[in-house]
Amino acid sequence: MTTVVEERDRSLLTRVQHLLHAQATIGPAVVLLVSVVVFALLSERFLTPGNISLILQQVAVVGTLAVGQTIVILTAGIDLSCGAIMVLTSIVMAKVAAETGLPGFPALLLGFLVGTVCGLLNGMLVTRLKLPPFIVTLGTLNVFFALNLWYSGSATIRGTDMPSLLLWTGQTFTVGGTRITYGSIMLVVLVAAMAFVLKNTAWGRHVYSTGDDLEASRLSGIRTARVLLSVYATAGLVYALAAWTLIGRIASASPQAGQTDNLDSITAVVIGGTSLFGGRGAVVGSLIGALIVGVFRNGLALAGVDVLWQTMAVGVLIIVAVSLDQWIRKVKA
Amino acid sequence: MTTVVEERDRSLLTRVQHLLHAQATIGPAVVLLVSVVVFALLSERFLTPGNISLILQQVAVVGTLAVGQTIVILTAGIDLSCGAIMVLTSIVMAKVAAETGLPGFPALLLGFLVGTVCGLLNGMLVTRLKLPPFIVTLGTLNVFFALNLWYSGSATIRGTDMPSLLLWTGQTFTVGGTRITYGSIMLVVLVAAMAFVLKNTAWGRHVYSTGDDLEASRLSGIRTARVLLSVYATAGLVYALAAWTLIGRIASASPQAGQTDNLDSITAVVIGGTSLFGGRGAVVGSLIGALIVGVFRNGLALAGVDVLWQTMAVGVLIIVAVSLDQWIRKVKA
Amino acid sequence: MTTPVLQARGLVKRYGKVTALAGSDLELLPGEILAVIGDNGAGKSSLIKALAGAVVPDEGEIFVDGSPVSFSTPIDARRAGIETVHQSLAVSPSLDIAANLFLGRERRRKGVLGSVFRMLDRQGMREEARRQLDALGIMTIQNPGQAVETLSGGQRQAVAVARAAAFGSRVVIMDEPTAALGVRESRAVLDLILQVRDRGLPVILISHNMPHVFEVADRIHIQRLGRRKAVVDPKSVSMSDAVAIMTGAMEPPG
Amino acid sequence: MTTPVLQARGLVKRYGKVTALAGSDLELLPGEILAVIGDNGAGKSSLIKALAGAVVPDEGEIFVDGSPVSFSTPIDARRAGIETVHQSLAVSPSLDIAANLFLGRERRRKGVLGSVFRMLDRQGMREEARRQLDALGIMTIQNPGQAVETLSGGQRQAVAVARAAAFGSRVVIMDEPTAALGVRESRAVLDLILQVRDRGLPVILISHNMPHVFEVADRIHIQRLGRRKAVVDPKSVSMSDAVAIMTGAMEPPG
Amino acid sequence: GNGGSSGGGTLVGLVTKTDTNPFFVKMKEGAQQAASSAGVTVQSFAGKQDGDNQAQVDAIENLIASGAKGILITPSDSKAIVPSVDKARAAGLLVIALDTQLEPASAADATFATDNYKAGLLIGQWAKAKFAKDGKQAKIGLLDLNPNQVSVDVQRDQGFLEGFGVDVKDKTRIGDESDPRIVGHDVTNGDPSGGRTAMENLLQRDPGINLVYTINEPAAAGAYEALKAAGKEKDVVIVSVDGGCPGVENVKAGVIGATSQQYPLKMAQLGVEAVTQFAKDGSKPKDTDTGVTLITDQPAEGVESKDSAFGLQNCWG
Ligand SMILES: Nc1ncnc2c1ncn2[C@@H]1O[C@H](COP(=O)(O)OP(=O)(O)OP(=O)(O)O)[C@@H](O)[C@H]1O
Ligand SMILES: Nc1ncnc2c1ncn2[C@@H]1O[C@H](COP(=O)(O)OP(=O)(O)OP(=O)(O)O)[C@@H](O)[C@H]1O
Ligand SMILES: [Mg+2]
Ligand SMILES: [Mg+2]
Repeated sequence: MTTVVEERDRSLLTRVQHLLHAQATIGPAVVLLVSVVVFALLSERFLTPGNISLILQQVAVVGTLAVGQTIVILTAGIDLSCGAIMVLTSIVMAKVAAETGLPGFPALLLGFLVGTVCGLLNGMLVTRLKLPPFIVTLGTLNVFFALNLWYSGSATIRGTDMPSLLLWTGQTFTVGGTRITYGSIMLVVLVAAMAFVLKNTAWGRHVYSTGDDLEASRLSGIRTARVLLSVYATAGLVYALAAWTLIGRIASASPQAGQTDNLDSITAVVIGGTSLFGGRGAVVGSLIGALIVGVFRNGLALAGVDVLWQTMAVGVLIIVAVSLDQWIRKVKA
Repeated sequence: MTTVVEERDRSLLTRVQHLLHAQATIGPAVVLLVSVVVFALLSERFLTPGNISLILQQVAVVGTLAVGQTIVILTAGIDLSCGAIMVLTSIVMAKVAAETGLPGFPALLLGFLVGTVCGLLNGMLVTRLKLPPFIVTLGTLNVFFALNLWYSGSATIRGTDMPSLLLWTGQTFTVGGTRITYGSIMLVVLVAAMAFVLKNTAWGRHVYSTGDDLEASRLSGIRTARVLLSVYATAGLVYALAAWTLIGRIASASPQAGQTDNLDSITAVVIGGTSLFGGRGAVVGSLIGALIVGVFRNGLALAGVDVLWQTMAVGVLIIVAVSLDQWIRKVKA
Repeated sequence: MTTPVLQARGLVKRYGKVTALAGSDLELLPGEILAVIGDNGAGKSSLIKALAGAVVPDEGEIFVDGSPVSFSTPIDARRAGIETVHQSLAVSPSLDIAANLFLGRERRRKGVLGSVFRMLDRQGMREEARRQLDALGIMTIQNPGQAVETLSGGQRQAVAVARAAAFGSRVVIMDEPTAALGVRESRAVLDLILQVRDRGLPVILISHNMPHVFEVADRIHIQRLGRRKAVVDPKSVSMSDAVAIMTGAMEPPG
Repeated sequence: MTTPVLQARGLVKRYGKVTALAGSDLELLPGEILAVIGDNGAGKSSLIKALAGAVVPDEGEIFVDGSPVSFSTPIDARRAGIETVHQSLAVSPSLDIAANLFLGRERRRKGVLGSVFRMLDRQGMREEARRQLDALGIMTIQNPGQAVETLSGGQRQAVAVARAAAFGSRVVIMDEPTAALGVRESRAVLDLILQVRDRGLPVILISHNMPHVFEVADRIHIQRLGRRKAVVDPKSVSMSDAVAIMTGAMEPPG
Repeated sequence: GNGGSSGGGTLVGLVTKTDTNPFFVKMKEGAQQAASSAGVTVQSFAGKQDGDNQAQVDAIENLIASGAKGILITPSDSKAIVPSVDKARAAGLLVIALDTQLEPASAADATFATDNYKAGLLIGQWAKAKFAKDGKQAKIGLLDLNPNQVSVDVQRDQGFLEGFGVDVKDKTRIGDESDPRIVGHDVTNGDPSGGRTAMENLLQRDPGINLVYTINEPAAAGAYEALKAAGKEKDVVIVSVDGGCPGVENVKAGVIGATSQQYPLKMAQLGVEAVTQFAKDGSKPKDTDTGVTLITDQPAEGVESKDSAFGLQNCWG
């Protein structure tokens, strides 16, 4: 008798598995949903519009970094230098504007340029020297961080010394009584745009294909080196956007920021279901991944859980979320 | 005329390349040699027996971690949790001994057990859940770190409260006027033993073969899951040895230690010429890699270079050393 | 004499100490099927990789319709109308069949969606893929939107072959297209090769399968130790003689 | 009736929605060469993977010399004396030839070096490898200490075949051993198969090459849609009939 | 899993730089003790490492969302945190800076802190007097925190040099001095292992070092091990800042010559009490200097100090 019941259970489970498999980002989405429900039950403060907006603000920086990190990981790369690029960029934007009185728009553009150039440097090292991205970015992480400390003189630049455009991402507008920052909106728009590009343009296909099988892509007539270069450069540009969000969020530019953001952004990407082996994944998943971590940290905090156990919970979360995703993917179409 | 000269130059370079290729660890060894020569020219204090012994002491902890990291990377894995395992282990050894008066030897054994169990947990997650090692250890890194803070209560345990055996690795003996710590000797012995095992036992071959091609190894009749488990467990044990060395070095057990040691040990391994893709490399290279970083930090410090630029130098070093190694390997046998 | 569509002269390619090509020549005449045979390691794949722009030879020249060209990437060769099915297939497993067929030459939508937003014409490409697969009549893939990784080895091979046949405008090169295929699938590929030739496109076919080679080839190029050892006519040379030349057991006639 | 050396009954293997084996049987008689033919995706590799312990079938039974066995890992099958050359080769590129031959059954040195220090007998294994390669006479590998990654595809194939031939004590299974090989190399492998059979070991050979199959096989197992469709005698059935049965164009006789 | 002692409805947030440094861990304990006697709840947050400003920003926001009445914070980046503090105050929370001032200090409702500059100054003055008495020429090695020049690091370092009578030039920068008595700077990450390596390297640069400033006592303990290994522990004076129990033990044992003791428990207690009071009647506290005491068993003329017995009674963990 038991076997029969087990059999039926298994087939139900299998059916759920199949259902979830149909849509790639549904695994992370389920995890997000479940955690939201659980935390809403634990604390009545959790599911208020204000708190939701807060979580969006809190994940804005890591979420933006995760967008850049996602396209790098899609090409079977990894970017340990993303946090360092972001901080360097934020310092350059803010310091140049504060010291030379450069207006906001050119300062922003300068920052975008710096981010892109840093990314391009990573890309050049990956494509020209043919080094594994892990090693390249482990190296440039140190280089960019040192440049940041050197250029900033380790001094924080205050928001009050900057043109207001640099702080725009931290400004809020009110929707139905809830304040939302432009930085959060920028993240959502960025994710949508990147998802569109990845899905609907030739470049997007080439990114997936390059990550899937580099040599096959090259033989198929894709300029893989150019694709990789453009991916790292775009990622650098996205990190510069993250820098802008960061400045808005803390209303200043701090050379101390972002030191753990590389692992945090990778965490968001892998929880979001993108494969570290390249070629499989989606940028929407990474946003969801960042939200999951944000929901956990915020929800545990509201529930009064000590930060120690929050750390542990994030560790367990990574393993559980990725295992679940793996399990869902195991079904062949 | 110029072409002829260029031709000859190139063939000379090619011949050097071939020569270097003959022995795998010779690439890192050349980098080490060159940096030693350069720093010896920069400062006459550099090449004294005392300073050399010092560098050995300074790299003892990271070098020991790198031994464990090497075998993990040889199986195409990576271990981000090594530093966390080491610190947790050191705290357990020291705190149990200090609080319960457990003698040194059982305390040490307990530490070895804790390290091994942590490694085994990583191995189980990698083999049972079939998750990428990067993700597993990113998760357990947080878990072990939280356990460390919880168990230690973030309090440092002083060496004077510990049995002397735990501090033995920091003791010195004198050879020809130069003091050498037992910790340094332990590292050298450990590297020699691990090199022997990897080269001369069936287990060693299976480690390489598993990292080279997991499925092929399985089909060839290797119990790959068991090999992976044993590798992670052994790595955990090696991290416990690193914990012992750490306690000896700082004459205390500090829950703050080791937070950057995961990337530092990976740096040593990759500079030492082991491939992140698994199956290729040697533990001797990792020791040399750790020494290269140690020589750089020490040499730059002696030359009075600011820490900022030391950071940058290490970044550049990673890229240069690995490129050089790659270039040497390009020659087919 | 007719100008060869594709010609190689004195190609040399070294990998470290290994010399894969030691001054190899090749001539492909208009409208013919040229088979290339040779032992393992004779340099067949290296030769066609050079012709396909996948590797840059260390020495030697390549001519298309009599004019010298130099291919530094596969794209250059493709632009010259040369399509290749590589021994290692070169398909992208996670992409679907239509995406693979159009990989590197995606079509964009009409209007601003295409020109400004650079949107792909997915629907159009799927339909075109469907048409191509049907026209080639080699198999029954139900859905061009299926990911290549869900296909069997034989079906993947068919996708790669279909791509080359569909887009080749001057030459189609196939490196052991039937090696992993079953009897029926091999048959289909051979028919496809004949069909391509009948459309007027010359084909270079590398194969170890002598019956196949002797069935379809107009001329047989025998590669040995990185060089062209001989070119023989399958109608005047026996299979065993060709093999003997290939293995060095016999000197080529003339 | 003689007891089959190796027998499978009703093997079923599903991958998600795909059913690779739908109740397949197989019988291998002592001292015979049994060829297995079938379309791409007919389940040939899945069948022999089950026999080799590489996959665990969802249903069905396997018998060795008439007694039921259950293989959960390749090691179990190996212990039962079944050696397999897989389609994907299963060699470790960075290890040398001798190491690959002895992979998973390394020999240790004599004395304390072996028992306590667990040292490998490298020299002994190299010599033995040399002897095996020579005895099989399939090729001229100069140095068993050479890394497999430096070998050509044909040479790698030879290493895999040599390993199975050298260590198989009850059954040798080969999944498309000649697919990537040149004419001469294929010949050598076929000779090797005959030689193994002559030593009294039965062989299962999977191949798409009908001339090869008809040349060496004692019986031909025809696999179709995950099932054994028929077993035919190559001396009484023509090649084209076998192919017709394989593709479903004809019903098997009897 | 409640991070604080259970209590009444009043929630007090404590945001520290890290939760590994014993200094902050003790602060947390102090806050929780005070909370249980005052009948309020404390919830604590920390950054992942020194300088982790974002985690502190998140923490402040989460506390606002949790309905906390007040926040006690040791800022990781005393400038960059100010806008978030403004937000909290605008939401009606009382914000008290603990241990480290905000920049500007007026950004917080109050600051309960030790003057880190003074802490440095005291050990500098003590060292100066000691060297004058012994008639020795000082050769100074400085073991700082990290390359980032965070404010505590700068204040302690520059305070020490000022106290010792060195021209520090720019008071906000470590390492721009040109005094020949200074052998060099190196960084320790504030842990023993970094302290040891840094000390070793400085000793290699000049084995004649006889005065070592350390950013905190764990670094000092590491530095001592390096000196001991070089056989120089008797000839070198180590000074430090913190006043933790292991550090004061080290003063007693002669490992550390003098340390400036600070009082994290007191800061936290006062902070929790102030927020409790604020929650009751809305009264805001004033800035409080929780004091710094020079602990040494070798008192020097003209520099006020207490002995290690006093230090042990007042040490924090
Ligand atoms: N990328 C490479 N690196 C090093 N050696 C190579 C490379 N590609 C080919 N070779 C070597 O060049 C020689 C010729 O190889 P090639 O692949 O052209 O032979 P082939 O005739 O196609 O053989 P097969 O019939 O096995 O496909 C071989 O010895 C091979 O090992
Ligand atoms: N690991 C796997 N995961 C999913 N499907 C698989 C797997 N292995 C085999 N299959 C599927 O099972 C079916 C039978 O495959 P199998 O490899 O046994 O065929 P085959 O007869 O060996 O074909 P070929 O002649 O092409 O080697 C195919 O449809 C194949 O796609
Ligand atoms: Mg080839
Ligand atoms: Mg097969």
